Amino acid sequence: MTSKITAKPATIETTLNEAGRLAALQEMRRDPRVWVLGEDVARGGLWGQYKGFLEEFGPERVVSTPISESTIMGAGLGAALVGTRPIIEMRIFDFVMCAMDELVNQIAKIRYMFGGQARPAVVVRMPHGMWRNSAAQHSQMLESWFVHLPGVIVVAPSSVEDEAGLLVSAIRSDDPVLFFDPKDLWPATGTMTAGEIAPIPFGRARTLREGRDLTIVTWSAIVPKVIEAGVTLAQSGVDAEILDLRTLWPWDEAAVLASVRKTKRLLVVHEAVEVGGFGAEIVARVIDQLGPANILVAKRLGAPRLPIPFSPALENQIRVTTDKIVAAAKAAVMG
Amino acid sequence: MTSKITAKPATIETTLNEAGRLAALQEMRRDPRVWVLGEDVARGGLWGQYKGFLEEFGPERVVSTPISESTIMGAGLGAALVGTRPIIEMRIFDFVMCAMDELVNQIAKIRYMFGGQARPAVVVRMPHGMWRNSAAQHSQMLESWFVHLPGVIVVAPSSVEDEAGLLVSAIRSDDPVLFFDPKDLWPATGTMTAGEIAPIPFGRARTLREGRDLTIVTWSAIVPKVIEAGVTLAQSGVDAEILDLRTLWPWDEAAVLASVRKTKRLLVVHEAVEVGGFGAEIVARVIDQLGPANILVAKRLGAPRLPIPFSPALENQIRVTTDKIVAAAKAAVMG
Amino acid sequence: MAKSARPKPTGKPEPATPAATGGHNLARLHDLYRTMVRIRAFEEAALDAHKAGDIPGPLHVSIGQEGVAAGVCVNLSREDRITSNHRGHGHALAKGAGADRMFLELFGREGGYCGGKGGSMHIADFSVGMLGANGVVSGGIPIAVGAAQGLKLLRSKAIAVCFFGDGATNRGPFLEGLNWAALYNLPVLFVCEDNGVAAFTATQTVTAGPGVMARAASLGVPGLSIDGNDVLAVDAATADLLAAIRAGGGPRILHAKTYRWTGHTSTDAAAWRDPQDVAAGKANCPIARLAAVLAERGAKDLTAIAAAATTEMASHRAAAKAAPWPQPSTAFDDVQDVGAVRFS
Amino acid sequence: MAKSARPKPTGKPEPATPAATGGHNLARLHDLYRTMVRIRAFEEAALDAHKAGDIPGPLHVSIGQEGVAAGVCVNLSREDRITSNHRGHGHALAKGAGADRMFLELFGREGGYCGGKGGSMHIADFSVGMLGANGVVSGGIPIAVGAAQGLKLLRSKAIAVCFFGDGATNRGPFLEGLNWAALYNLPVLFVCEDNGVAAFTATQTVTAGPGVMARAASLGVPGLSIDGNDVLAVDAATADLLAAIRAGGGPRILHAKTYRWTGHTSTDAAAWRDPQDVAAGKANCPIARLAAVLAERGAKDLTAIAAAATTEMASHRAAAKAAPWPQPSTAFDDVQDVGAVRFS
Ligand SMILES: Cc1ncc(C[n+]2csc(CCOP(=O)(O)OP(=O)(O)O)c2C)c(N)n1
Ligand SMILES: Cc1ncc(C[n+]2csc(CCOP(=O)(O)OP(=O)(O)O)c2C)c(N)n1
Ligand SMILES: [Mg+2]
Ligand SMILES: [Mg+2]
Repeated sequence: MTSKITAKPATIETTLNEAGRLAALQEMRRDPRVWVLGEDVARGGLWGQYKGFLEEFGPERVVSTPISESTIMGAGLGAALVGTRPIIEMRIFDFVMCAMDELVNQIAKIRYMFGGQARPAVVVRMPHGMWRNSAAQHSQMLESWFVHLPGVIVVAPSSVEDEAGLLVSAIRSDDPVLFFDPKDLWPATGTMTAGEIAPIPFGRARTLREGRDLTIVTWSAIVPKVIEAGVTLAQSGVDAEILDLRTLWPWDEAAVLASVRKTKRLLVVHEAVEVGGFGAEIVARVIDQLGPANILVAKRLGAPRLPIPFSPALENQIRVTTDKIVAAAKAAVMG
Repeated sequence: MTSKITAKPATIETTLNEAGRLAALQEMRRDPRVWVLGEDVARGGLWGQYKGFLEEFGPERVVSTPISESTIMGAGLGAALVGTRPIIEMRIFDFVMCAMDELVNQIAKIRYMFGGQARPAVVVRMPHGMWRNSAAQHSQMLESWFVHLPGVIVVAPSSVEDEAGLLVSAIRSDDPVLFFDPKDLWPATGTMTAGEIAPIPFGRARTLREGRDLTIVTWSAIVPKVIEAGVTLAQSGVDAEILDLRTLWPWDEAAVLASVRKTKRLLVVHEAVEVGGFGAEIVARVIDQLGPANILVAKRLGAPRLPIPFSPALENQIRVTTDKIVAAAKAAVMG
Repeated sequence: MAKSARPKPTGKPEPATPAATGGHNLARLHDLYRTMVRIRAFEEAALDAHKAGDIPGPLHVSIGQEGVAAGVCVNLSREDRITSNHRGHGHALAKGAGADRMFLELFGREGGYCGGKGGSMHIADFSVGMLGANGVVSGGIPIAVGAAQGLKLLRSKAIAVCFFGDGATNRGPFLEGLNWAALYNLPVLFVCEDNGVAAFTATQTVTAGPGVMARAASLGVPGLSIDGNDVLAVDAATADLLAAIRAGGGPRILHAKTYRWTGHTSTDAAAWRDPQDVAAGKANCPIARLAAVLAERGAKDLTAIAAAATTEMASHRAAAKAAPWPQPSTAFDDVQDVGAVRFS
Repeated sequence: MAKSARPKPTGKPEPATPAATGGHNLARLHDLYRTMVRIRAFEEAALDAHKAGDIPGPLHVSIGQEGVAAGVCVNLSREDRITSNHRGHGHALAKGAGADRMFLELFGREGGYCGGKGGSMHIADFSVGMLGANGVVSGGIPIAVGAAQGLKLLRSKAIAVCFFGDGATNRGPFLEGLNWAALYNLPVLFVCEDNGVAAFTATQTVTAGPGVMARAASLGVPGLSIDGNDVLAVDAATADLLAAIRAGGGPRILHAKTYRWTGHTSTDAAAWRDPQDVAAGKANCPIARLAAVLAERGAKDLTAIAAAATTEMASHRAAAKAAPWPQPSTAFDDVQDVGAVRFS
């Protein structure tokens, strides 16, 4: 979908996919050191996120690569070390597993290991999450892993505006940024400011709804469902405050603490497996900072510890749904 | 060190490394389908864990491989699918990053994806942890990642007896087992029962010390320091209960809950980075199950979110030490 | 539910004569023909069902490539193992998997090969030695190599065959797996199904050097490069290579040049391809080519065989559509024995 | 702290004449000699310091392999980049890194190249184009390839050189990296330092096929295979290959056969090796061989050069031992700008 100017001149309505495209486009126009490499990017990328880039920037800055994930990641790093600023497009997050040495042992550690000499200014884009029955090898969410990995920034937007503004920040960042595009939300629409896309700073949550009864902390592709649940909850008299973290490292601990101080109830909702997910860190940190005595409930809602099944009948069963969010929130408020 | 029979005929005193060697030896003698593959294993392995195996079992069952981590992992899986039971020796955990597709996308998911047809009965041995100033690429602890990964069992022993008994269980398991040998403890000594090594079931914690004042939950290479801290704490009047989880998935939630119900204070101590570590899951789960109202303190002590530095002066600075454990436990009891 | 007509596993494969394809006995030619038209009919029905919205998720069909699956697998016994890739329906059918259970799996229904957990990209039938499709490019290479190593350790006579595309030759596992197989002298046949494209990119635009056979040779794996749309050439070359492998000669590679009629996935129109190339590719249909050979040898039943295949697949498709969804609770089965969770 | 004698970066490298090594001018022979004896002296001092307990962690020295580092790097300018592996001291020294700061790093002291965070396996000096050693076998391959791609994009005249061992040719990144470099016609020289062993295993026992040059050729990367203990041959071959690369001819590979005198790490006695092989390897010392050439050409100062190197390294070693430890708080520096933590 091409972006179209709406009545209000200051904003445009567009898709999340297009928002990302516009952000990358703007940055590649601004800075000739920025380039993109990955499979099929010269044809616009698997998702069309780079449509028209080849025509504008040529094959040296829009590099369609072989199916060589280790080298896509590692070459991106090498190119950063000589002063370019690569956008490393990984197509689908699961394939990053083919490039983990380059990401975990090299990109994340190289600045530290070399005492600050290296600046791996790369953005690694890794569209992730459950998506139209793609089964276990094309649907994983492992964003919590990278919060545990020193040396990287972890970004997981859920809205048109955040996709654009956070991608601009990611491309301008001198730190390596792991950018989890929410692939199920590519076609989701929303508005963003027209004209120059301003960078959105990392580590600031967005309050999607203010409320007094409980704090729901969430991020990435599940956010629209949480918003929906918020409306349903309001109808049954539960006034939820909803925070979209937007970045998981750094994360907006202050905003979460402030909200939980007010509501005394915390529910973390994420699409990933609950066990060992980032929800655990949030709960542990909130308990640590506020003390158990100052909290009534601290719960998580995530997927059960299962690979993602293919069949709609099974996928729906294990997905976090709006109903489950509503139920968990109600239980938290009763508890 | 060779094991030597001690005065008590029923036990032997030996090293953790030798305990692992004896366990693998016993199982390879018992079951001809068991074999081992990895770099240098025909020469006894990097750590001597397979000393004498080549001589006894020959080069078909003790396979020294090229430096091809992806294939070490993936070939192990393939061989399991036709009914053999490979021990996949990964040398040092960090190199597993070169084999993550095979581990994460294949081994962990294959049984589920294929509706139960595949039984990936592999043991992946991955000696991990900080170890004599080996810096960022040879010291990582990412065991919490795999708790978040459906389809695998996660084992992290800390004692001679557990290394042996849990390795026997791992080799006999039809599930894939990720076995984190605590490499800094290879030379640590301890006693184990002489003769046949009995399997130790997964998911049972070992109580290393009973106490009333707080519950310390821990595992892997840090355990001896926690034990030491327990003694120091006792001297200053703090009576700590210490649980060594031994396996992280499944983990002994019942034992932890029972202990925290008694002490009302929880401190999780691990060598890995605190942020996003398995300590977060334990805290979140305990809070979830017991309710914040029934707990006075729930804290974690892990490493700061940094790659591991090389210099002793820096490594010591970021390590979890006995002193830090004592201080954290005291703070928890005061708090 | 219609019963699936599985090709009989050819226990002791009859060696084919490479030069004189006329030397093939008529029954074998018919076998090859039937396998190819069944694959074609399966893929066409699947494509149609996907368009109709009955098959969820991505679908990769192998229309135009049937000669490779058929010509290779006719040489295998049930005990031999294969691994496949994301475009694996043909491999599974040729190895003897049931089209009925495959359709159920594609539809995500109860009774499918993976109980609905896998779908198109993860079809497996261990009972006929089909060790699974794979959603990761090159994913099947180390698995096949390991299977061969395990079979050798168990003193089995069976061998392993590894199907992958041209795109897979640019990933590391290709080097590692071939070196490994040659090193341990493993009974494995690598089959590179070279349709010239990898997703939306022409493979030659991302591949340096003289090609897959040179790469394989440099890793100690010899083999044959053939026209993959000539199923008799595939059959003959496979027979030769397998004879060497079964005689303990170590791994071999078969490079089969072929053509994919459709886009990468069922929703990809592949509009970027040169229409002339597409036309030429389609004109070189492996089924039509074998039909010509058979017609020359007097076969009269080809239309009937093709019609039977179409009918068979239509009935499997209908059965799948009518089949129940898997019980939701089965989502919790088959994760692991110890440490499994049960909640939702 | 003693000042380190860095070899002057040879801005416009003088082309060597491959055939007639006598064609080398005497100054260049001296340069090569000095570099080699400095590496030897560095490694011996480091080995001794490790035995004395002053260097913590694992230590991999390159005694016997000096000819490769010296012969390659004499052809590089400061702007050219190199990546290295776990056995990288020689590469760093030859590229112009300071032995003083290297010793400080090995000892884990303040002022070391990585502020004590890296140690032996992670020495880097970006100011002279040394992009770092690597603790992961093959880890430097994609980095070098990417550096070359970045340099090309920036229209720099600099090139990249990638040092790795024979063991690295069995990992996937070798295939991926060479294909990639050839594909994009990148200015990168791959240098395979082939000492015949990988850790505790003879490489030929885990490597199939005709060898590294055939693998490279199959990926579109031509090159030269030479005696790595003949530093003049290394110099000449490198000059030839770099001329082709700098002329826009794309990547090249240099295969240098050499010998490692010691075990894998400083604590490995390598007792499994055939004593005759070891003796033969040591007899074929690259330093002694160049010394013979120089002596023939009338050079009289070789002992003095060697003695100076020993003295220099002894003084760096002593300075490192006397140097302060890094401030503990620096452990928290240089993780990342945003989201950095500060506590302990
Ligand atoms: C490691 C990995 N990278 C990328 C993909 C996405 N992908 C799926 S199929 C494909 C192209 C494969 O080409 P080829 O191997 O030639 O098979 P073909 O589709 O032509 O049959 C790609 C890039 C993937 N599945 N796995
Ligand atoms: C991916 C990976 N696997 C294994 C190791 C352990 N290791 C370190 S050096 C080495 C041998 C390398 O041999 P080679 O590349 O020939 O270099 P050499 O030591 O002979 O100089 C091994 C196996 C490692 N560092 N990285
Ligand atoms: Mg293809
Ligand atoms: Mg070597």
